[in-house]
Amino acid sequence: MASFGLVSQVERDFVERGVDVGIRADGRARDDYRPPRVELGLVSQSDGSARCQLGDGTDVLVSVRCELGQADPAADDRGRLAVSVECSPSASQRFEGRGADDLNTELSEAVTRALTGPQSGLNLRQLCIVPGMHCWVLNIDAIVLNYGGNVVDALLIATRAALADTRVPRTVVQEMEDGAMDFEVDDDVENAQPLEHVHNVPLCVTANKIGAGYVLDATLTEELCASARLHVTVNSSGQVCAAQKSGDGAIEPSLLMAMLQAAKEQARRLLEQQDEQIRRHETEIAAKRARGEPVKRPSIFV
Amino acid sequence: MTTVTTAVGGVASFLLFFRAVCSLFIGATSFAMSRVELLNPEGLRVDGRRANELRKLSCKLSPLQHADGSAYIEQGNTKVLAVVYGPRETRHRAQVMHDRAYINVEYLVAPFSAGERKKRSKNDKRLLELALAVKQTFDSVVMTTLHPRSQIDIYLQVLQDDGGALQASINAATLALVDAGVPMVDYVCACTGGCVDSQALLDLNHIEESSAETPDLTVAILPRSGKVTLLQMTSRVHSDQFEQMLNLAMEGCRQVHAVLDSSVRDSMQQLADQMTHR
Amino acid sequence: MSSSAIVTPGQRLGREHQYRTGPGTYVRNSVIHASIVGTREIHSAAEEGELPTISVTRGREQTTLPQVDSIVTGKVLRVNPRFATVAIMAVGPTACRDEFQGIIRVQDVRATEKDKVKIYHCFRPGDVVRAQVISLGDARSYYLSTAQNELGVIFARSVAGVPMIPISWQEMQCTKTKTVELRKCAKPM
Amino acid sequence: MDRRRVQGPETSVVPFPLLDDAAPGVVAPPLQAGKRAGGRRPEDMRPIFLRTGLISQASGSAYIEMGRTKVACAVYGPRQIKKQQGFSEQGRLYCEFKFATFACKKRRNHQRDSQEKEFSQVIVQALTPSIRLEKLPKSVVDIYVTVVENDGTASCLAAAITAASTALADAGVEMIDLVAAASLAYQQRRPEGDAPTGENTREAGAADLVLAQMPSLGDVTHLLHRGPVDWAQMSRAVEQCIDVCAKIHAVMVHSLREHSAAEQ
Repeated sequence: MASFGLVSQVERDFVERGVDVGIRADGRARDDYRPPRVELGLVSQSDGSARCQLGDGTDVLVSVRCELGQADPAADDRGRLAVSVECSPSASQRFEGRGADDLNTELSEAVTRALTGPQSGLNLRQLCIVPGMHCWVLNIDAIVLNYGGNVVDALLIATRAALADTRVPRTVVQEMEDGAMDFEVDDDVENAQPLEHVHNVPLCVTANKIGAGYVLDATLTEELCASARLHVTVNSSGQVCAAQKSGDGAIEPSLLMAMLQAAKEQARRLLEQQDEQIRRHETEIAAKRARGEPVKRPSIFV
Repeated sequence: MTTVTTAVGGVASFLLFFRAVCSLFIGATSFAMSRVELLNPEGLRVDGRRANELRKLSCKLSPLQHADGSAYIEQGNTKVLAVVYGPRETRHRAQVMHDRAYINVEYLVAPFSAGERKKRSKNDKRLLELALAVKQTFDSVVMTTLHPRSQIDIYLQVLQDDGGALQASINAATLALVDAGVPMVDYVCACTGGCVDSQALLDLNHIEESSAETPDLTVAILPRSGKVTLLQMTSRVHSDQFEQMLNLAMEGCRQVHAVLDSSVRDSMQQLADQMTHR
Repeated sequence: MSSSAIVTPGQRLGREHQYRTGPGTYVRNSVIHASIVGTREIHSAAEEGELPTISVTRGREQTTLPQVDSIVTGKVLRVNPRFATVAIMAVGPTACRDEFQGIIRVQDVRATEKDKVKIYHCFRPGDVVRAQVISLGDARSYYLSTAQNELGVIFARSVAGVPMIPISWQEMQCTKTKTVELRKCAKPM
Repeated sequence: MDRRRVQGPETSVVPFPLLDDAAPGVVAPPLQAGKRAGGRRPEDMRPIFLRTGLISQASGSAYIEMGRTKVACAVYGPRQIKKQQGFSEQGRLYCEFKFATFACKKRRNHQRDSQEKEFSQVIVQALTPSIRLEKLPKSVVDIYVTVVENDGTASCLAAAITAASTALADAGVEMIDLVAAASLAYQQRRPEGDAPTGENTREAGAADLVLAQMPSLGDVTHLLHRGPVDWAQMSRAVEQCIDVCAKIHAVMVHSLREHSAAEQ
């Protein structure tokens, strides 16, 4: 990310030689991923939310809100998703004012790419209320509170968790005498429905080419040293949903395949971990509900 | 046909608004649609507080490690993160002041922070005004003359707004400045006050704040000297009640000060413990 | 010329121990490749025991950029007490497609008595100068120097709008009005 | 009524029904077993027409046609970086990718939309590794790509990268290798080379891949893949694209040689 300024040649050499022999500054191996810390349901006024932290660096907060919208004439029996990512200046002074605009667009595009089209895995028909007229629009708003490298991965981890946490309000559709459709939104949160097929939503793993090798889950310094980057989006059935190179370098075909393979394997592990965490979270809440205890939302920082 | 469609649209958007308002205080079950009763005959408010009661206030110092100073405040459902960088070199040459530091405040509101989702541009005039209010508050409190030709950045991120985002921002900024080790003459503690049926209320929530007939007062004081550094009020109120409101709000500021001060002391104690144990 | 002698970028030309690399080529993993489309040329070594030089030359004129040490020709756009701004229009013998901006700073005008130089007594807007690139300069301009006998103003018009002829290394005379104007003149070659 | 614009008639008919496969009255020829529309086998690509130097004002230019995909590209520069972008030891590429307003089924706007901006960035990323930027300090090379006819977005992007690299070579920009790009659509669990529109939108679960490579050196300079596919399918598709890149490279070399020989 050029917006983070420069890295000295000495530092670059240090990182490159480290990668050559399989050592990284924070003691990880090349394929090691910082275990993501994910918390669900932090923002009370959202329909779903999650926060993901990678190591001490990257920290993103994602909220999902359902909003009524006009159906898209091209796909009138489906709802849609709208993604916006904002880098807070709390992460870096460079994000002040309009400084983050380019990066915001780039990150929003990256998340949108994974979540729109058939690869998102979501059942968008569930979001349709009156075909051709009204549908739910899932507004996915992300804030990058701290930028410590590998933000695209963190954004997708948090987004997937937030989607799992999302409850779509129930609607009751009635037909009026003149054939027009009317509907009411059920205000009871207890009746809201979870999204279908959230486990099909893919995750992204980014491999950074540094020197002649690659690393997964790069830190900020490593990202600055990377000549090329490969974002690989994989879903839980092991299918590659999207892949894109970015950065100004070239990748040898053998290394490309190795990077794809490593990213795919890592994505599988991340997906398993996250599915397990979501399941635990849900059973916990269900158990509390069954006992009649209040379900308290965790606080964001305190 | 067209008229029907628009009617449906109107109903839908109204319902959405209603849903949004509802979701703000899920705890409050009895909620009259027609007119909100801000103070019931027993003297309790919509969220069950008494007139002179603050919402639960909790705070945390340095939640973000990388910044020079940061603080997070939760006041009821209002949540604000403040981050301070500096004193550091000024970004733009025009901002250099040869005898003191320049305080730069950026006030950001998360699109999901309020009841209705709204994406605000960074140049939104209302946000700029709030940022200016915070800047002017701290201009007189931070000892800027100690750091000439430099800049202190205060970034405020409102994550959730259930009334009183400005007071929470000022309180969070105070903590973040303390955390960053920026010299100040005193804490700045802010609190809101209002007035319903000639009864002064402390610390307004979103429903009370947005109600048309409640005056809405934000006051920030230096608790030791009792000096007022910020005073903002909208709507109208009789001068007798104004004094009552102001006194209540200033009393609230002192309560806020106690919470902020104890959290600073706790966090410094923790830091000291860590250093001695090492 | 047969088209087989025309090479394209990336094409292997030989190994490093066979040739010395000339313009239009580069070495990667000790293999010489072509870097532009053009004709392959091999020049035999000038001295015994040296490798022949391999280069690729373009049929059409090569696009050129000013480089350090290259001699450029340009027109003075404006002057101020610290430097003269020059629009570089040709690098060596080749004309540039787009103009590049360069400056001749007051300390780079001549080699001696640098402290006595007054820009306005050396260059005026509209003069054509020959100069050498001494540095890539800053984001805006290349830094040029005229601190050699062969460098300096090569064409100038007098106040009357008539071409002038150099009469000394720092004076030029108008052919019509015979007035003498000050310039840092280039030595005729 | 808006008097500033010429109003078209309210209804219209296709002028040449035979040009449009989907027009009523035209029956698409039945597909032979294992063949695609146009009688191609899955791995076959469409014939390529590539010519350089068609835009005389530009430093270099190229025009490419692959079936109905038609892309023109012009390169200007290197010129000095004008804006206050700071000093840079290395040169930069700047690209503007634009669909002509009439290139697609739906009319495009004159302003570049987000897809066109993204493709511009992709082209820069795909070509940057091939350029010897250290030879172009403080300079920028401008690449303008116009899609005259769009017959599959993925194949347009691939054609644009190929054309842009040819145009850069034509402009005499020093580069370490040409860049050839191939596109491919996955269909019925089998990758098919060089996909036009009809083929990659037929299925809802359609997926496509664009791969750019420096064929002489072997390095991959860009990879853009969308849509869910299995790992085995994807790795086979990558290999197939690399094969196709070698074929496209031969065409690029041929056209550059011919143009260069004609000049001498």
